[in-house]
Amino acid sequence: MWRNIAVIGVGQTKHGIRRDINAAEMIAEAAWKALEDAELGPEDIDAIAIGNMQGFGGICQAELWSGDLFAAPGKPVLRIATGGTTGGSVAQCGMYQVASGLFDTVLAIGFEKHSDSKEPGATMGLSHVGLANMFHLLANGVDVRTSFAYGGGVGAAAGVSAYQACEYMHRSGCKIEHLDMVAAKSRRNAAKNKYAHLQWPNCTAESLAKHPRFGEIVAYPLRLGHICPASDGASAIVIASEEIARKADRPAWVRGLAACADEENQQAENAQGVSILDTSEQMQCRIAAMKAYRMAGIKNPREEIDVAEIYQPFPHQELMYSERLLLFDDGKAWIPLEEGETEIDGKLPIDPSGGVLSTNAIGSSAMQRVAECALQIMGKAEEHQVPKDVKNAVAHGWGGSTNFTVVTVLGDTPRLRW
Amino acid sequence: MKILKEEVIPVKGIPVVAGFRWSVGELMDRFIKELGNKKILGAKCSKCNYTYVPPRAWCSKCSAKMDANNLVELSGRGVLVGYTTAYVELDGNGNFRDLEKPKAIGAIKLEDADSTIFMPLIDVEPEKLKEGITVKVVWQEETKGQISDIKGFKPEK
Amino acid sequence: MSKKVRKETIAVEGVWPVGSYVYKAPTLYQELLEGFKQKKIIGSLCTGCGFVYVPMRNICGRCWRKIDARVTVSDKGTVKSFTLSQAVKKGQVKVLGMDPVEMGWLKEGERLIMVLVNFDGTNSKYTTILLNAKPEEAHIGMRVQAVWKEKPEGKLSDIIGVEPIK
Amino acid sequence: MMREKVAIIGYAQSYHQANMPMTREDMVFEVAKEAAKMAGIEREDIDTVINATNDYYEGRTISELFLVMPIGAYLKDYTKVEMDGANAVFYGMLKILSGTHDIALIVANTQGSTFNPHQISVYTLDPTFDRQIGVLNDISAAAIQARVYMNKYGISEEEAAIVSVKNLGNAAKNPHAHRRMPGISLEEVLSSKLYCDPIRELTMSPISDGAAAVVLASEKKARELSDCPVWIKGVGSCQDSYIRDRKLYKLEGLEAAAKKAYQMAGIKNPFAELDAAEVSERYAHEELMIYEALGFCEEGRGGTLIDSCATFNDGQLPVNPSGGALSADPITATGLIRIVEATMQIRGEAGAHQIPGAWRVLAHGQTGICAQQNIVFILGGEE
Repeated sequence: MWRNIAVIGVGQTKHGIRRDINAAEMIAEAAWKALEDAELGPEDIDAIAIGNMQGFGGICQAELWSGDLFAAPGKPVLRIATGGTTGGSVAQCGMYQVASGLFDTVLAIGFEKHSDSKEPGATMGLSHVGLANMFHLLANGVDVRTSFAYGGGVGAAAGVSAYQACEYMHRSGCKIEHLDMVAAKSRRNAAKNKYAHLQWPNCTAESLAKHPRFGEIVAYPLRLGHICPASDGASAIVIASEEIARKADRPAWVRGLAACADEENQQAENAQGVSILDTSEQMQCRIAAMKAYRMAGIKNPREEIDVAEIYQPFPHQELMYSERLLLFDDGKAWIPLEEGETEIDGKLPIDPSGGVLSTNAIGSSAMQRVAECALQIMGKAEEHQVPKDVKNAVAHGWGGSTNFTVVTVLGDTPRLRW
Repeated sequence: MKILKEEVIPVKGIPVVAGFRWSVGELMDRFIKELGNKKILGAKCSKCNYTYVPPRAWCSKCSAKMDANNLVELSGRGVLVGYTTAYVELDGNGNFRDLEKPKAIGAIKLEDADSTIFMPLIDVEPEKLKEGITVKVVWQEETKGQISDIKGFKPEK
Repeated sequence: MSKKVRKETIAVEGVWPVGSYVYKAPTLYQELLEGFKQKKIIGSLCTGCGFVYVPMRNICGRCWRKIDARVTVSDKGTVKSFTLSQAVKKGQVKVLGMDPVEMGWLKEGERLIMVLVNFDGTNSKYTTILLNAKPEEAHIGMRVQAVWKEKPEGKLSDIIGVEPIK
Repeated sequence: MMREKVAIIGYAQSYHQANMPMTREDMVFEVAKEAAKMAGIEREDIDTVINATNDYYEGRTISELFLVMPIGAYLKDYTKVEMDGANAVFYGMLKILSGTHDIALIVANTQGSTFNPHQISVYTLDPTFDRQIGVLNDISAAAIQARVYMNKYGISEEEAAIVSVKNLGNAAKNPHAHRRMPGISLEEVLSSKLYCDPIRELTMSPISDGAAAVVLASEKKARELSDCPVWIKGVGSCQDSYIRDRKLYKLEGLEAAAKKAYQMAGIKNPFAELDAAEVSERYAHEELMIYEALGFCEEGRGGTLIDSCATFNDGQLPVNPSGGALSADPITATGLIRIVEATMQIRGEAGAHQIPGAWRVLAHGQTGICAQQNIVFILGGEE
């Protein structure tokens, strides 16, 4: 990357069930908050990157309708969508827009409004990922009972994740109790984040496991309390070139960014076979992490990364991805978890915002990871600000059937060019 | 082994639909409810005076925020700025359906408003449509505070 | 977690007819099901990397080439991953608007063991259910073999599931 | 200004047709592979892969999920642009200009046979109002736009129909086109089935299956790999207001996009300086509006320009020698096909529809009802 860029403004709406505003107003709310945070007006924005998963909200290319509410007319707009990674991909699109030199200030927005869907918990949007495959299987005489197995009992990404949790536990030797600990930590942290959806102050692993409803195992080894909610919300960041960012108080500099895709994790188009036998391997995440760290000049991520925001709609993924992001040894992330190292005040805080486990507005989720990292660096995370000087933060996102990864490294100083 | 090639099998779905219920937001909420009182509301930007129908929360021309204070009542009369006659319509499942009786659609600028709305034109002969004629709203016999309260627009005699 | 009273505005409705789409599928499953008639599992072999896919795949992205060779593989394999379905009561959950208990797909309180099986001689995984085993017996690495319907008729349901090799 | 130059070094497009006997996977595999082969690269050389599809057209949420392998994106930097394919080229260009990537593979695909794209156009409307009213879709909106435009400037239905005659006639020479009609007459166009007055079957684009791919490269790589790189001289993109709040008789968004592209490419008089143009006209009258917005003629003179035959293949500025979107419209691929066609013209590889000496060609892509989002590329050969 030939020029330095930085995140200079962050905006988020309150995430949760938002039946009080429409999708366009929700997007605009985040966009204007980000602009206000960056102390810029709409005329200062050169381009816009936006994205969501349109099947969930029932609006195709929502920026065509909603763009008018956040000053999109007259500006180049790029719509990016890559599944769960959408927010991260949109953020990276904004970063490339500035890095290219064609634009100096870019607004990047991710959003999702799940409650606009009639079916509860985004089930239709999720099952729609594999609906064509399911039709194909039905046409070829699949037994209905067997067909449940394709969705892992819960469907699509959640189904893949149930199998993945099982594989990860086998690989690492971690137990359901560790998943409880991750989920409880996330709910606890979320209680300190005013934008988060599921907040449960002082939640403990025991109280979650023994809860009559949340403690129930819905798809082994996942409990109901281990599964992310379907939230409504939008988040936005403003990215600017070095000259503009220098004027900001404490911008979050983009030091490294990478994306990577692997083979589909459970089945291919029309239910063809795939050869990823261990979905907890996550080769694409290792590659993306290595690329991003190399770009950021980070040689020893364990020492140099101060805080990580990991996309973890299911608790094993926080452990698994923290390993794949080279923050812990393969299969050993549950040890620092037990020791409390990943708490807000720990040695390496992971998801101090509560993460995706507590708030999942799909198009916004991976964007929030970047936004939260920026807030930690800017020192504006308020109640969930980690109590140390944050020099480098890593934001992660996964999408597809856990086969897309985006990794963004932000820092308190610009990237050194060589 | 015999290899079958370059043949595809069409896979038809089972009849499922994804349903949606979009929350409309505060201003549209007011707009839709007022339709029950046979009133059409617009939102007038206090900075640039552009008036939106239906109302919206931010002005696209000058980016000013708008709220309930910006709502203005419009007369229900307007000028036809464009029109077409549809001979074919979509049935909602992606099929074209020939219309027995063609439908007229108008692009209408309401009095004191700047937005153009696209509405069915009723009680008109397509040949007699002309730009610039005055049209006025036709309400359903019973208005319930929903979008379908507006039956359409017809030319003012 | 406490329930808060939420501000709500009215909602307007609409649908997306996802069932009205017509997709295109390759003829690969026809070949697989031809084999099923003889209780044989046929996979596709990429001659570039030697990977065998079951169900067949027509493009190998690793080598970025079409796959056209076919091999017959064993119907014995290893469980690579598993999960258990929720024990449901009548009226508790809906799948595409239908109640699985009411439709007779699941017995009340039953927990299906859903497995990903790597058949010997393949590099891919086959999604199916584990029969003749208790949920607590399921584990990764378990040796299993396919349970065939007595008279296969060239349908995916010819493999009812897999069962542990005793 | 651009810090570096970006070139197109390979391209491919499918044989667009109404119902392609090929799965989506095979279709993208073939175009991606062919484009890479033409560029003389292997999968290992590709740095980033960008796909342009739309979940609604494909009928799959995360429509690119299953395309990772066929498209050659295995363990590559990968993303999807959910707009017209020309925007994916724009994104690929941004990545190369950033200095982080050298070679980008762009693939766009849509199979219109999966589901009627006109039905999907309804889903882009304001769900709280226009979608509830139920009269608007892309055809009726275009019909209203056509009426407004034609009445304002006194343009006749015949003048708009000449666009169809020109483009469908041109398509007869293009083996990749879907709707090829040699010797088509004005009467044939004007007597085709009426959808929404004045939009007829032959004055609107067909529903096609199709895909296209291009390989982009940085200047250094392009010179290394290609004898005849086609350079991106200028690009401009712009989103217009929602249909309720914009002028219907003129494409202001396209005008703004074109202005940026011309400025970047140093073009002052597009009509004189361009050798050909490939535009995405979903409706015949739209091409006339595009002429005006691109500055080929003055506002309101689109009809006069087509009457003068200046945009026919033997005219001063041939527009859509390939037949344009009226001849094949696989939605998200359409803009990318325009870029592919422009590249073919510059490289002199367009065969029967080659414009002799085409050295500077414009390509245009659009997204949304009544061309709400527009992107303009100026491509050129070595100066």
